[in-house]
Amino acid sequence: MAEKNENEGNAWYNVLQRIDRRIISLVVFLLVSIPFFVSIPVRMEISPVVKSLYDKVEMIAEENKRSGEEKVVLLAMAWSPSVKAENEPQTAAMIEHLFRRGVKFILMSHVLPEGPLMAERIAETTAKRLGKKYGEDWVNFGYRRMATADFRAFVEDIYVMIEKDFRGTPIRDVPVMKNVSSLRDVALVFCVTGSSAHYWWIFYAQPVVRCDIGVGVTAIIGPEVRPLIDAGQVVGMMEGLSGAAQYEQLLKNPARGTRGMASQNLVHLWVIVAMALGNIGYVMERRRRKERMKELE
Amino acid sequence: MAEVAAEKKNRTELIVAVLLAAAVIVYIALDCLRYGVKEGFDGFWERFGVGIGAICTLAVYSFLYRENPIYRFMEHILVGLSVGYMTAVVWTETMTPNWLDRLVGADGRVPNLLWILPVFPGLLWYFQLSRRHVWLSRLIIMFFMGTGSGLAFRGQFSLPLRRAGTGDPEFQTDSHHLRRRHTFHLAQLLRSRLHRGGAVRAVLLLLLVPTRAEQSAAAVEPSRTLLFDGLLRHDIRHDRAGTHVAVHRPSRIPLPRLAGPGFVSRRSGRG
Amino acid sequence: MHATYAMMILIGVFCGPIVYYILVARAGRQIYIRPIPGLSAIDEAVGRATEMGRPVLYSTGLSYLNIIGLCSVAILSHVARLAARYDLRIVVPVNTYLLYPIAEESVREAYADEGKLDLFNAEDVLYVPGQFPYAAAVVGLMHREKPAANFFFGYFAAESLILAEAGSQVGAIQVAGTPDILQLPFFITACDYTIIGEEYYAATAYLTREPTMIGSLRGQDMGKVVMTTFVVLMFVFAILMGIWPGVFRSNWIVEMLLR
Amino acid sequence: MRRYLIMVLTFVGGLYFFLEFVLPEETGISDMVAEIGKVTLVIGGFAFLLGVINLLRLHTAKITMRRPGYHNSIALMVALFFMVIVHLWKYYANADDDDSVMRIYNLLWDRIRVPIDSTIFSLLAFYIVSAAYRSFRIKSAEAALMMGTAVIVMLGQIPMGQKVTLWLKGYETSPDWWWLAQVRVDTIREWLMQVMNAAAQRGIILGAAVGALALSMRIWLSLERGSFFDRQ
Repeated sequence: MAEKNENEGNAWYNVLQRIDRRIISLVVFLLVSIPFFVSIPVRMEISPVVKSLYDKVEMIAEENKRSGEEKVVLLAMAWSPSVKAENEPQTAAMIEHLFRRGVKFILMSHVLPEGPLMAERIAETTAKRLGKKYGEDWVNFGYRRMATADFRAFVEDIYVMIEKDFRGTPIRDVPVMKNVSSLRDVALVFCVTGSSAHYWWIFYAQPVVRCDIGVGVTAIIGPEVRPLIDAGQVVGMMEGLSGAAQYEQLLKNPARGTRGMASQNLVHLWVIVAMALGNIGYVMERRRRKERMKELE
Repeated sequence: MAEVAAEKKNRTELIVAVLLAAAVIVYIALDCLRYGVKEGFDGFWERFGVGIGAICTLAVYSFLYRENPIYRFMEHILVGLSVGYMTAVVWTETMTPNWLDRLVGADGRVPNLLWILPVFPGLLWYFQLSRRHVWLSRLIIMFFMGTGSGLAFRGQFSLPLRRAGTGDPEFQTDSHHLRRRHTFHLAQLLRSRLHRGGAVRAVLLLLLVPTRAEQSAAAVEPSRTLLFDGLLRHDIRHDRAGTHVAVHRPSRIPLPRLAGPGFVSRRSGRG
Repeated sequence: MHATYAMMILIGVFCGPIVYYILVARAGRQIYIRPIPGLSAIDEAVGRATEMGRPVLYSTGLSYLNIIGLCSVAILSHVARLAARYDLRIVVPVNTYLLYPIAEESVREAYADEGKLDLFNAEDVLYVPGQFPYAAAVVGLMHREKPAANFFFGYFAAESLILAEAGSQVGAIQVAGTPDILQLPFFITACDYTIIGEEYYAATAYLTREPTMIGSLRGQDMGKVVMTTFVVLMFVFAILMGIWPGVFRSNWIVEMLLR
Repeated sequence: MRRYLIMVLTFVGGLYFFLEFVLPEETGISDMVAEIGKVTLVIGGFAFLLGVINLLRLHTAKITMRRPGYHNSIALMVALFFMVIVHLWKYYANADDDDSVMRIYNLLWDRIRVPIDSTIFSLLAFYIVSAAYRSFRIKSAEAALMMGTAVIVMLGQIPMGQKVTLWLKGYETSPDWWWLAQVRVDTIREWLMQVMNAAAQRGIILGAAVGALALSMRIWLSLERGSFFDRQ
């Protein structure tokens, strides 16, 4: 339209506004790949929502130690391979924290089949490093499809819906499930999702069993969870890759999240620089046009 | 002159593309052979899979340069796989368990021939393909629009406006810094329950200048400054003597405080 | 899930004004609607497509048979009617198997209404399941067909920016509309016009200017006015509770409301 | 007459679900909700071949008439039938992991479909940068406000951005400049997201919910006008 033919000229401010999108994409490609070769240190400010999630898990560990009873955490893995980039570091950070503090946890999903399998791989690698055993420190229910009615039954009593864990051993004699029968015995439900699977837990589980809900979401869902944090339904949140990196920083264990943050760091800066270039060209051109207008009068 | 330049440009692009493709294929072939020799067929199949994945990824990234035949070919394969997958999944996940298994009585159930009835309205869909009897397909289409809108009508009350429906006055989350007993009063009805996050916040914010004021938690003073932190944090609690005790607590998430000199220094305990 | 008393009241609060204003509008009272630039841009976009003689692309996104999909089909029938009037081809990629027959029926009726049923080509309404295969197919379509006007109405997820950006690279006028909040920033950045929140549901009323539908718009707004005054009341009440906590002896109103 | 029949059908379609929602539990209307839900699902499920038939018609026409690019259509048809056959074979033979059919299925799914899906998802990163560059121009006050907020939110999210205002943290204890410590890029971002953004969203959610309510009522009661709805 009108804009297009105006910046046809070859003055520097016109060129600034017409950088070819392929060059922009090439720069993005380079900036994302640099951190794979050069490790860039990442120090982040911890956002309050991540801190309150961290404090919640610390508090569960303290209470377990003090009262001796083994409160369990339930990790709802409602994420698929396409959102692995953001949700996998979040799951890894939470599993690392739970293993370190000796809090037992349950992996499961009623929305996506891939979630528990991928989480199982993370749990096994971390368990090998920290000397934890399947069955004693964590159990994996695998994927169990549940409609609304089934999910409500599951909230009331786990054994109604799930008899065997993903390896086929009946879950009654798994040590983790010693004194866990329903969601009332779960201290925290940590739902990792790329869509809005956390609403299952907030609409159907929380009003019934009053469990605390932590959320690990992709950055795009973050703003939608904030009103829930404000209303007290969600205890804390890891928002996208930066949430995972901040959590890793709290754990002092830089892993996938921190490495990803380095690339995100550079690309964000490049977006700001690109926008600045475009606007410098635009403002200069408008000023030049005004000057030319004045000369004509 | 322009055509010649364009012609030359296309030729160079073609050469570069062919060279790149050849390099990728040669590398993958060698990789497969190496693993094939080392670990037999399994190793070969594994690397072959990885190679195919790499080719698909590069084909899609080639679209960033420009729309080209390789991308078009890969796009058609992707659409074919996706349509095939969805058709098979609808048959195995929706139709077989809900209809066919009940009709033929799979795994021990008694065959229930009543389930043949849904077939007739189901076949109405396919009149859409015929020229003359198209109006028959309109019947089933309008029935489903009625179902869709009926469900949507009640859906608006369950999803966005659900909270008022639960009407659970005594909701207490025992998280460590959220000791909040919601003894019920009108402001709370709307604060976090009316719909996701509470309509009152939207309006309160529109009406109020969103300045923030933070009062110390310990002091229980009947008179309170009226600046709100974008929403009301009142929590009326009936204590045993039946008198109302107004406690204005700070929000449990230490958001930035833009006012209240006294508060900043006393951030005890909460990170 | 059953309605409690509070919900029944909410049904009354919202549906009462809608029905009342539909009757008032039918009785002939003129009701004013503020201009929505995005929706009036639809005519301009289809007009531009006629000048350039290029087809029009209407994407319903990942909408299923919920209210978002139904509204998208309602708007599609208007856009298809415009396209039929100017003898244009309209390409409609649909993502779900239940919305596909409804979309095809809607386009067929639009062409039949304009008396151009022979122009209607059933193969222009495509069925492409899967989120990203849908994005890849529509982007490939844009580069091959080079549509002059793109319309994105319905439920979109992560692929909204891929579609909108590919459309702007092809140089088409783009009008997008979705009630969902998450994809609004992408559409606002990449498209020329964007329809937000309730404007999406008011589109059919705005385009047809039918009295009953405009009446329902006024009814909606009355529902919101009632809600807002109710909330302002709460706000004043809360201030009173703040200053003088004992101002209300008990909460019998509320206990009754939420039993 | 047909028009009246269609109106009744539309109304009946949604009636059961509305009554089940409004009438209290005691009336026992909701015992059948699961059953009726399944029947509706099945009747709807029958429509799953419509789209496929149209796609097959389109591509067979392209192949038979040798239109340019018909080799792509062949590839599409082969992929489609191959995937259907492998999936049904896997389902009916309920193959376990080391079967040959699972090997092919994993190749089609894990090696072709999933990589392409995540690659297309990653195209977003390139498109976001080029869209931001192309469209963020300070043409008006709102555009400037939007860009300013975008820059603050982005800076507040990344470590390098936070460093820009981290030096302000030192002022926290100074008596008269205490507020300066709060005005940092990440705290403003946090406040923008937690208070402003969340409230704006609720305004839209409420509006959209009421709008959806009105439209669903219009469609359900067949009050909707427009070519598609008031056909004979």
